[in-house]
Amino acid sequence: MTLALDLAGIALAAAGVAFLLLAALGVWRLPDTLCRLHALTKADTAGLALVAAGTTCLLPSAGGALSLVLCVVLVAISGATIGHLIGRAHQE
Amino acid sequence: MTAETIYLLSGAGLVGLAFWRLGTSGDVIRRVLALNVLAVGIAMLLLAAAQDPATVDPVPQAFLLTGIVVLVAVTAALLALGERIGGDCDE
Amino acid sequence: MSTAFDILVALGGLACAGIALVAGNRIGSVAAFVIMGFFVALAWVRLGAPDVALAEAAIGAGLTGALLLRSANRLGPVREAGVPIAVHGIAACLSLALAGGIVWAFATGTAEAVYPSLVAARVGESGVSNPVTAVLLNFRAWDTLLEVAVLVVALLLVSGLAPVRIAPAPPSELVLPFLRIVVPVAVLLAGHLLWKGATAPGGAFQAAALLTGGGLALALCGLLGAGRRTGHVLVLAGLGGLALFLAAALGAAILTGGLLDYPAGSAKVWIIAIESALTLSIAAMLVSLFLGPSEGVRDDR
Amino acid sequence: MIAMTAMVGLGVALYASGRGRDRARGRADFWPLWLMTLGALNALFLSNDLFNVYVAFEILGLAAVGLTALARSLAAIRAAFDYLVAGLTGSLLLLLGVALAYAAAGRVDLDAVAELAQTAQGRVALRLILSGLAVKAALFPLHFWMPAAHSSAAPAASALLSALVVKAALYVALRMSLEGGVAVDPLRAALAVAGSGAMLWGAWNALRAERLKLLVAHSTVAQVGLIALALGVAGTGPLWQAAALLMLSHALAKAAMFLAVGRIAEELGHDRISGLNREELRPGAAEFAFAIAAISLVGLPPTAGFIGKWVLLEGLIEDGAWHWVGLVLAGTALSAAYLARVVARCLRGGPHVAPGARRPAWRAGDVAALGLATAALLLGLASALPFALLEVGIA
Repeated sequence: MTLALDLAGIALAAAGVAFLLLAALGVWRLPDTLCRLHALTKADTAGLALVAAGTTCLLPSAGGALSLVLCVVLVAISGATIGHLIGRAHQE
Repeated sequence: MTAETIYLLSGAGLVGLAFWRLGTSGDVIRRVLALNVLAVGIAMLLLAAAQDPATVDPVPQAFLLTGIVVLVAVTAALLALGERIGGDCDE
Repeated sequence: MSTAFDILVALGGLACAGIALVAGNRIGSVAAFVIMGFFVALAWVRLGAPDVALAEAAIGAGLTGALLLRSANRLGPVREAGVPIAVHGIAACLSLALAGGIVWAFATGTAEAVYPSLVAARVGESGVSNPVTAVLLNFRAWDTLLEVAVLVVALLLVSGLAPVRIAPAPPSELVLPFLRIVVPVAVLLAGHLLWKGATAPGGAFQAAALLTGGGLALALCGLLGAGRRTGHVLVLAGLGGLALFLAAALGAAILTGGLLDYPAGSAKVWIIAIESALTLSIAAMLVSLFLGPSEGVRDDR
Repeated sequence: MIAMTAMVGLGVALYASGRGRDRARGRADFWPLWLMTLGALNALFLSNDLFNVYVAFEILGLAAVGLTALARSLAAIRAAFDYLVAGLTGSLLLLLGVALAYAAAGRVDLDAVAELAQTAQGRVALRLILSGLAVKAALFPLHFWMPAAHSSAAPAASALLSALVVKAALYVALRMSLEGGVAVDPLRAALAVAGSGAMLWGAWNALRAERLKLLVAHSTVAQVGLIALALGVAGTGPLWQAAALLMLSHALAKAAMFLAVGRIAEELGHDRISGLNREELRPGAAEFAFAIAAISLVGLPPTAGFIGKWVLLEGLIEDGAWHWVGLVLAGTALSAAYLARVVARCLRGGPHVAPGARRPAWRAGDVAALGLATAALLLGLASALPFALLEVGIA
C-alpha cells in the first residue's frame, strides 16, 4: 500500500515538474505576450496542482492536504486573475 | 560540505556582489537593490553562524525579523527620496 | 541529496542577485531580486529559521519588490554614466577581499552561543512556546519597540516628501470577485498566523505582511479610498500601535518595576495584546509607506 | 550613562532654539523628527547591546535624513539621498560586524568587546563595526556625504545633525574603546591616523569654502577628526576624558555656530563669506555668538574646548608623543585661520559701518545661539563638573 502510494506520489510530482518546465520553456521560447501567457497560466496551475497531489501521496496527513488544497486553489484563482490583467494591459 | 558552509559562502558572495555594485553604480534603483542584497547577505551569514547541529538559536532569528522590517522601512524612504531626485544621483 | 539541493539554492540565490544588480532592464532586475528573495527564503528554511523565511518571502521579497516596481515604473530606464574599468577592477578586488575575509572569519569563529541555553531556561516563563516570539516580544522586546519607531520615522519622512500618489486603475470585471475571495482569506490567514505565532512559526510580522498584501490589493484597485479619511485612519492606526506598545512597556514597568517585564503568569495575555496591535499598526504603516501620504497631509503644507 | 546628563541638557537647549526658528518658518514636520532624533540618541546612549545600537542608529539615521530633506530643495533632497545611502551602508557594516561578533563570541552585548579583542575573528568584527561607525561619524576618508548634507539642510536641522547625530557614532566608538582595553590598540592607532587626516583635510576645505554654512560643515569634519585623534591616542588612560569633553564642547559650540549662521543668513539674505561685511548692517547678537563659538572651537582659554585640548596636550607631552602634539597644534592653527576669516569680518565696527546702519532685530534664534555659545563658555569655566560626571560614569 505505502509502496503504491509512494510510486503514485513520485509519478504525480514528476508530471507536475514536467508541466512547470514546459511552462518555463513556453515563456522563454514563445514569440509574444499572449502566447507566453497562454503557456504560463495553464501549465503553471496544472503543474502546481500535480506537485501538490504528489506531495500529499508521499506524506499523507489531513492537515497538510488541506493546506495544500488551499494553496492550489489560491494559486489557481490568482493565476487566472493575473493572466486576465496582463492580457488586458497588453491589448490596451 | 555541510549546509552551513554552503550558505556561508553564498552569504559572503552576496555581500561581495553588493559592495561591488555599491561602489560602481550611481543609479538610484541599483543602489537600493545593492543595499537590499547586502542586508540579505548579512542575514544569511548570521543565520549560518547561528546554525548548530544540536540547537537552533532563536535570538539571531529575532534580530533578522527586526532587520527585515527596518530594511523595508528604509527602502521605502530611500525610494521616496530617489523618486524626488529623479533617477540619477550623480551630479 | 540534500547537499545538492543546498548548493542549487545557494547558486540560484547568487545568480539572481547578480542578474538583479547588472541587468539593464529595470523590471527584469526587480523580478530577479524578488526571485532571489524566494531562494533565500528556501535557504533559511533549510537553516532552521522558518519564521525568518516567512517574513523574508512576504516582506523582503514581496513588499520590497512591489516598492521597487513602483519606483522603477516612475523612474524610467537606467541612466548611468559609465564608470572607468579601473574603478570596476578596484571595487571588484576590494569586494572579493572582503568576501574572502568574511568567509574566513565566519568559518573559523566557532564560539558557543550563550543565548540558546538562556532562552531555553526561560522560555517557560515567557508565556509562549515559540522561542522566536518569546525573544521578540518578551526577552528583547526593546528591539521590537525601537523597530516600530523606525517604521514611524520612515512614515514621517515619506509623508513629508509628499510623493506622487498611486492612481488606481479601475477594477475590471474579473478583479472584484478575485478580491472578494482573496482579501478575506488573507485576513483569516493573518489571524491564524498571529495566533499560531505563540507556539509555531508565525507571529505579528508575518501576519502584518499578509494584511499589507490584502490592503495593497484593495488600494491598487481603488477600493481602499484614496481620500483623506483613509489616510488619516491608516496613520492613526500606525501610531496607535507604537503608542500601545509604549503604554504596555510603561504599564509593565509600573506593575513589575522592569521596563517590558511582564507580570508573572499573565505574560501570554500581554504578548497577544501587543502582537495584535502591532499587526494592525505595522500593516497600516506599510500600506501608507507604499501609497504615499494621504491628501490631508499634503494639504497642510 | 556617561555623557548622558549633559547631552539631555543640550537637547533641551536645542529645543528652545528649534522652537524659535521654526515658528518663523511654520514647518510642522520638524517636530516629530526632532523628537525622534532625541529619542533615538537617548536610546543609543543608554543601550548596552550592539544590536540595540544598530536599531537606534537606524531611527537616528532616518530622522536625520528627514531633517536634511526638510529644506525641500533639489540639492537638499539629493544630499539626503546620499546621506541615507551612506548611513545605511554604515549601519549594514555595523550589522555585519555584529553578526561576526555573534559568530566569534556568541553574544552581542558591549561587554563582549573585550572578549572579541582577544581573537583574530573578533578583531575583524571590531574593525567592521568601527568602519561602520566611521561612515556614520563622517571620519576622514568616509566623510564624502557630510558637507553637502549639513550645508543644504535648514539651520536648526544642521545644528542637530552636526552637534548630536555625528557624535552618536563617536560616543559608541568611545564606549567600545573603553570596553576593549589594551587589545584594541591597533584600531585606536587607525582611528588616530584617520582623525589627523580628517583634521587637516577638513581644515583645508574650510579655508577654501565660499559659503559660510559650507565652512562650518567642513569645520565639523575637522573637529570630528580632532575628537577621533583624541580617542585614538587616549587608550584607556585618563585622556579619554579629554575626548569626551571635546565632544561636549564641540556639540555646544557647533550647534551655536549653525544657529548663528542661520540667523546671519536670514538677516543678510545670503551666506557668502566675502559679502559678510556689508556696510548697512551692524553686527548683531548672532555674529557675537558665532565669535564665542569660534573661540571655543579653536580652544582659547576660558572655554571647554581649551580645557579639552589642554588635558589632551598635557597627556601627550607626558607620554612624549611629540608627533601627535604637533598635529593637534597644526589643526588648531588651521582652525584658527579659517574661523578668523569669518570672525574678522563679523566683528567689524567703527569706520566700516555706515552711520545709518540698521541693527538686526533680536529673535529667538539669536537667544538660542547666544545661549548655546555661553553654555560652551561656561562649560569651560566650570569644567570640574563634567569631569566629575565622567568619573561617575566610569564607576
